[in-house]
Amino acid sequence: MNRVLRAAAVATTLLSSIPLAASAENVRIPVLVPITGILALEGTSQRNGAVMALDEKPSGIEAGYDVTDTAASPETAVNALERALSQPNVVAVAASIFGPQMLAMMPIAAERKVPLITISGTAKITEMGNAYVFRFFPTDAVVKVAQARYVVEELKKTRVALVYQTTAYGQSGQAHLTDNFKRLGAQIVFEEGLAPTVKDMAPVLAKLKAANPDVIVLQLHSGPTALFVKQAAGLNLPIVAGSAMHQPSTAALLEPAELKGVCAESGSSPISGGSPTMEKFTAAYRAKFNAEPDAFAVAQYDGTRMVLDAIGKGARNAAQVRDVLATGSYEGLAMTYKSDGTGNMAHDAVIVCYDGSSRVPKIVKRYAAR
Amino acid sequence: MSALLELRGVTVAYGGAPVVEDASLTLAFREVAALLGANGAGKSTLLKAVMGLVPLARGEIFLHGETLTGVPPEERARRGIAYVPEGRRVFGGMTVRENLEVAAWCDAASRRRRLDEAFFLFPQLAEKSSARAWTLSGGQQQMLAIGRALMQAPSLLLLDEPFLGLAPVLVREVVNRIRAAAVGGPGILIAEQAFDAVAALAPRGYAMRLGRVTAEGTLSELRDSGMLAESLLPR
Amino acid sequence: MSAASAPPERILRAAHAPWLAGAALLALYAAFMGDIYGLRLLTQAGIYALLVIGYQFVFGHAGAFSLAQGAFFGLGAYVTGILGAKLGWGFMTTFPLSILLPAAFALLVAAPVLRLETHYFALATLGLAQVALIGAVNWESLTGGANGLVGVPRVVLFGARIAPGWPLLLFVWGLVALGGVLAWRLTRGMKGLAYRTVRERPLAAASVGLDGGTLRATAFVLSAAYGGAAGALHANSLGVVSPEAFDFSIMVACLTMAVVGGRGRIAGAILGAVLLVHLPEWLRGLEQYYLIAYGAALLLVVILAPDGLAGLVDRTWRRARGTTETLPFLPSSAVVAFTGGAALHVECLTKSFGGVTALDSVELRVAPGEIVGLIGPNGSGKSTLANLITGLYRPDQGHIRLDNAPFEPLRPHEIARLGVARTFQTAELIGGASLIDNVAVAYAATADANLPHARGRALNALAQAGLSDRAWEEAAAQPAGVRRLAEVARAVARKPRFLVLDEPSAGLTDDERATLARLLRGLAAGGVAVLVIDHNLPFLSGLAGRLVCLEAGRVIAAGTPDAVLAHPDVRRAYLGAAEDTP
Amino acid sequence: MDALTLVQLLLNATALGAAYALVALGFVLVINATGAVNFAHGDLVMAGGFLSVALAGALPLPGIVLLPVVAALMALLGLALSAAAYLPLRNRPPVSVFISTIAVGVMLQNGANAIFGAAPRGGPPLAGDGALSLGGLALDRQSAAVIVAAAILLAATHLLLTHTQLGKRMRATAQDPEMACALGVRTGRMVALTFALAAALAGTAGLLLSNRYFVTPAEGGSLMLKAYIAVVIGGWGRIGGAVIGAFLIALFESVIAAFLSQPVAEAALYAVLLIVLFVRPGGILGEVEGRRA
Repeated sequence: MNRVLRAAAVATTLLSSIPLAASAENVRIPVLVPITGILALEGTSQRNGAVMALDEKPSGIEAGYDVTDTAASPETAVNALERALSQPNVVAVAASIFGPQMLAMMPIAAERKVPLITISGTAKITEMGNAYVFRFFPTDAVVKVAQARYVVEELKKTRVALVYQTTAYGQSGQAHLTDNFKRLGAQIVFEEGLAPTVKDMAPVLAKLKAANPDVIVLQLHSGPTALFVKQAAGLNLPIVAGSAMHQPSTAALLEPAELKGVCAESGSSPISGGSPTMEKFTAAYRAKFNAEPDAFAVAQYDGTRMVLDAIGKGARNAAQVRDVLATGSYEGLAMTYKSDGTGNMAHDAVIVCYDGSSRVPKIVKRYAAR
Repeated sequence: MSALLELRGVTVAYGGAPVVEDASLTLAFREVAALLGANGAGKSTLLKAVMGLVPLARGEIFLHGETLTGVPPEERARRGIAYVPEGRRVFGGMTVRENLEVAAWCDAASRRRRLDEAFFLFPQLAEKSSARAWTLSGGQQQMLAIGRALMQAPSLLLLDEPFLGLAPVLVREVVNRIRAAAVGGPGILIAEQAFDAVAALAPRGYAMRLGRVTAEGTLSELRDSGMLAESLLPR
Repeated sequence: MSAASAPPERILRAAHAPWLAGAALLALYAAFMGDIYGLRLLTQAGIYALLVIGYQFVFGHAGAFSLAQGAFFGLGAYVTGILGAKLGWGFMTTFPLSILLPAAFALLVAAPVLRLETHYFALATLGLAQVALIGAVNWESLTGGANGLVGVPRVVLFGARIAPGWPLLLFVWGLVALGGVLAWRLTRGMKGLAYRTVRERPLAAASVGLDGGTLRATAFVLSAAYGGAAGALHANSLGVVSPEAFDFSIMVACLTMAVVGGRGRIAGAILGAVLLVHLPEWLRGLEQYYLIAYGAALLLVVILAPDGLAGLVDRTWRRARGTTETLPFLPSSAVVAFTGGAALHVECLTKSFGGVTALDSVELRVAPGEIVGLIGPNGSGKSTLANLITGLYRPDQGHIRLDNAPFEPLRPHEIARLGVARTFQTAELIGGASLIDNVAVAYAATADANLPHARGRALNALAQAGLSDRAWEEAAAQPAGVRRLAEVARAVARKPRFLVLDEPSAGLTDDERATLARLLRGLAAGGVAVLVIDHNLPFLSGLAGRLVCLEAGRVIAAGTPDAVLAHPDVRRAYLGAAEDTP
Repeated sequence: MDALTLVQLLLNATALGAAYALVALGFVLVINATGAVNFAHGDLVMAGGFLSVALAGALPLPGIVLLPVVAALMALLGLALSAAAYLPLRNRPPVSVFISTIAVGVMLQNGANAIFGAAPRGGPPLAGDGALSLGGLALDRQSAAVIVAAAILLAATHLLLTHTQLGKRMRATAQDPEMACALGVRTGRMVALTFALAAALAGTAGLLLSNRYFVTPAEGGSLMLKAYIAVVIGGWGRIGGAVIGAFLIALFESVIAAFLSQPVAEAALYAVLLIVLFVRPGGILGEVEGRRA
């Protein structure tokens, strides 16, 4: 029996590892992102960013792709990855923003030697020694430093109330924020995790107020961030939120006046403009998707562009693409991307703030990882 | 005199076995007739068949000379058949008043009038008009079931063992008042297993045994013929 | 034996042909069409099949609408995840523990949860599942929180790594086969019949001595064990554990697979799992619309396949073959012989319902070998007495005992085990089962319960009731009289020491009534004490040595049939006073 | 915590509870009429929310004007739901309807996701924005409007069910369909109307929730769960009980959560639920008695 098993395993391995010579014309870059379920909002931005890059065919390279929903569970993501990898000539995969899905997909990517291009913020994914994961959005270890430093160094606040989501995004951010505030000498006077289904923020606001903080730091998803900002208006405390607040769809839920004094960390803020290329991207994105781009879309766009750029420069298979990603650098819309050796490509974070007159935030501070 | 209700060769079967077999009977306008027989003789099934709650295997039922074949129960109710089932089956979660009102198919004014009549007939129900039906005693529930049927202003009233939980005297009085109060009041078919309960109010009746109608006649004829005794008691 | 014809193996083969063909098809698909992705999906389907096979115990067999199966899955996954990823324990240790811990948890909560009915049970199990989910998300130090745990070891058996792809597929499906066979052994034949009776006719189950509570608890614990195994494999195959393993969507998927595949069927569990894992994957091409199509497909399947896909396959197969099933061979067995009975004593029995006294200080004694008839108008308390004797109601006052064994602390199935058998006012038969199986369940509570053997004995009981010709026919299709006699046969088959029959003659033809009388006289001759409640006075007076007449919960007359029927109170109760006639 | 804050929290709980009560009411009406759980009920609330968003986008009218339109359109959806997922299965065990409504829920959720996208959306305010100040209490107008609107709808539903012939016939059908039929009630129609009413209530709840709490395609499941819990706490099949259960859930979310942490408050709700079930297996109020099985 054992021999049969082993024979079968050998046969399978042989079948799957027949080297397929790829030409630039028939490479594939599948897009595996959550477009339904709890992370559908972020996942849709991710898809749009990747699709935009792939459709633009920079330097005439046509990369085949299809979009597969990874929904909300690691299992579905693994299925999607196996399905994508069953096609020939996959040189890279645009992979989910959802941390647990990444963690489940990574061993397979490593085994099949295909790089994953992601924007998941979960710090852990680049801490596991996996050489096939490349993250084009600043990790929590970067953006949470920026968020904490902005609070302490720019706003000069030291009594922090921290409200986070009891999700992968929220808990990962909470861990880094706690460390950073401690390092910066600020005190977390109030802390609470909220399920993403919470509707009424009044109870947490009541407790928060009683702790007498001088700043509120959020690590919530889009809808809850808007809910919180709306209901916290009466407290007159500055709010420095997580990246969800920079998303135009979050700001759309609030009146400009309600946004006054609210800041957020992010990798970039495409709708804030700043450079002609970014403005061109934003216009093209609006035209193509009838939606406002956010930093997730930009980051996935940049990451996908870097892969296409590598192919344009002669990379012909997954291994070559991986090598370029691991060693090269790329001038993207948001920043210059270069691996730190663990797959983190993005090292800059921005803080954006709303001035109360519009839903378009201004970039008030840039932080580069030291 | 043309009949109010006529059953011709009615057969009802559950899972292949006939429960009522080849039953025929007629009921004239405003007539009160008894359907006598022991438990399990098929009386309840026969009444359900008239109401349309069980399908006929064979035979035909006519109301006012018109066939009821293919007419669903709700339509039969609207054509004037009212049914007081065994076990009363009042709507327990609804009040007494609501139980009564739900059965009235008429404008609001007539509904109020019929409600007054029902409360006049059953003063106990008037006292408890806002109580949930399940809180009533068995006898009161029986009154409610009868009152509910009367709210339909039926031309044919089917009563299945109405004496359970009610003193026979009270039922007799109720039936007599139903007949006296309503001009052009309903014909009534009463299924019963105790002879004396119906003896005073149904001049005529049918005896049923093992699913068949075995005898027909005035109640004294039925009793004297021995057919009834066979249905209910030995020797 | 007359009904005997084909040997059982042939029937087995014929009925299972489509399933063997299906399994072969699946294997062929895996062998020739399956790339790594295909193998992965089939592996996943296997894991869900294991989950659903387990769910069939509690949902299909015990008939309890549990919403905790997803939680057992999650529990299994987290046991493997925590022990494997945090402590580095291997599969050989974590797998058994992942089965044991959910099972132990199920055992712990079984007692309070299982006494709840239908939706309350469903919500209680759902509540437990939700608490588990909240725990998995928020107990970060143990569970890794919403990010979960990474680095769950792969399956390693005796030092050999079971790699994803073919090896894992074969391993998982090997476990499915093992789990399927075990489930089949635990629910086939007599045990399946026992579950079916508990599920569909709980009163009848208790009356033949089946302990529904214990059966349900066993099913619940078994479900948990299978759920834990599936969860463990899920964790091992993914390498990560996250709170999604506890998500309600797993429970919904499991339930859907069970219903779409076929409730209570092992083949259904496998079919449902394979279909529902693959269906969304087949529809992937529709991008964001694929789940809409999935919902529509699911709706169609539910509407078009009332008994699930397994039922559909069976029906189609049967129609294609154009024949009804051949009757199985039955070993012959001795005629049911009675070896004596016991005396029933009812003393000062009183029972009221919400202020209405149903029974008032009733005294009754039935001696071994005696047939006592209990008569009285409707509502006089006859059935209440039967229900008190068999433990369905608790008396307010008074005592019941069989010889010297008191009934008071006993539950219905325990009273039945003392040697009390009964029939019900409306026959409590499983409509969809054959008469012979309805009778065979009489032996379900005996230690050496075995269906072929029990059927052989059941056939004898049916023969005594004159029903051997109809033994294999469906109970629901029988006339009322046949159903009643079949129920009497079931009671008789139990070789009771005391038998109570509630209106056994209603709906019987004259011939059937004669058969019934002969049967009961035979029992009495064998020493059984018999109490017959009936409305048919000629029948009863010919049968019973003594009559007891109840009216409004009180004994108004007792003695020989002649004396009782001539008693003025009895005549008044039935015919009314003569002077009342017009 | 000072008294003023507590009153404020109770006020919030009332607004949230009022909306949940509408959700639970529709849920229990269908349970009574069919004996089956409508698993898509939460998704109907979500659909009502998105419908409000869409209508408000097309017609710049206040929510109070859109509310009857949403209710009417949702009633049509309810009729469609009963035709697709209930009527073909009405002679099957209730679990079949459970599954068929799961299927419909999946379609609704992903339909909304495909049409409106995954972003949370804010529905129209009922009547203007801003806050009313009552002696230090900030009662925003939206909350006040939600409470008033929900109270009117609850009262209207109550009146419909208790003071109109139609409502009485719907209740009679729910309690004993065969007997109702024998009294002349067209029971099939009553069941379809019950689905319509339930969907209309769900839709209006969706509108009421969508402004203050936004609406997302994936939120149906958690709303269904709340309705389910409310109905079990209140006693299976009890309309008043479901409303009380809904307010109890809101109390946990809006008040108890201010004393415990939010996850602990959520777990406490389930703990209370389990305790209620173990102590009183028939719900807080017990089941409707006198109902025939």
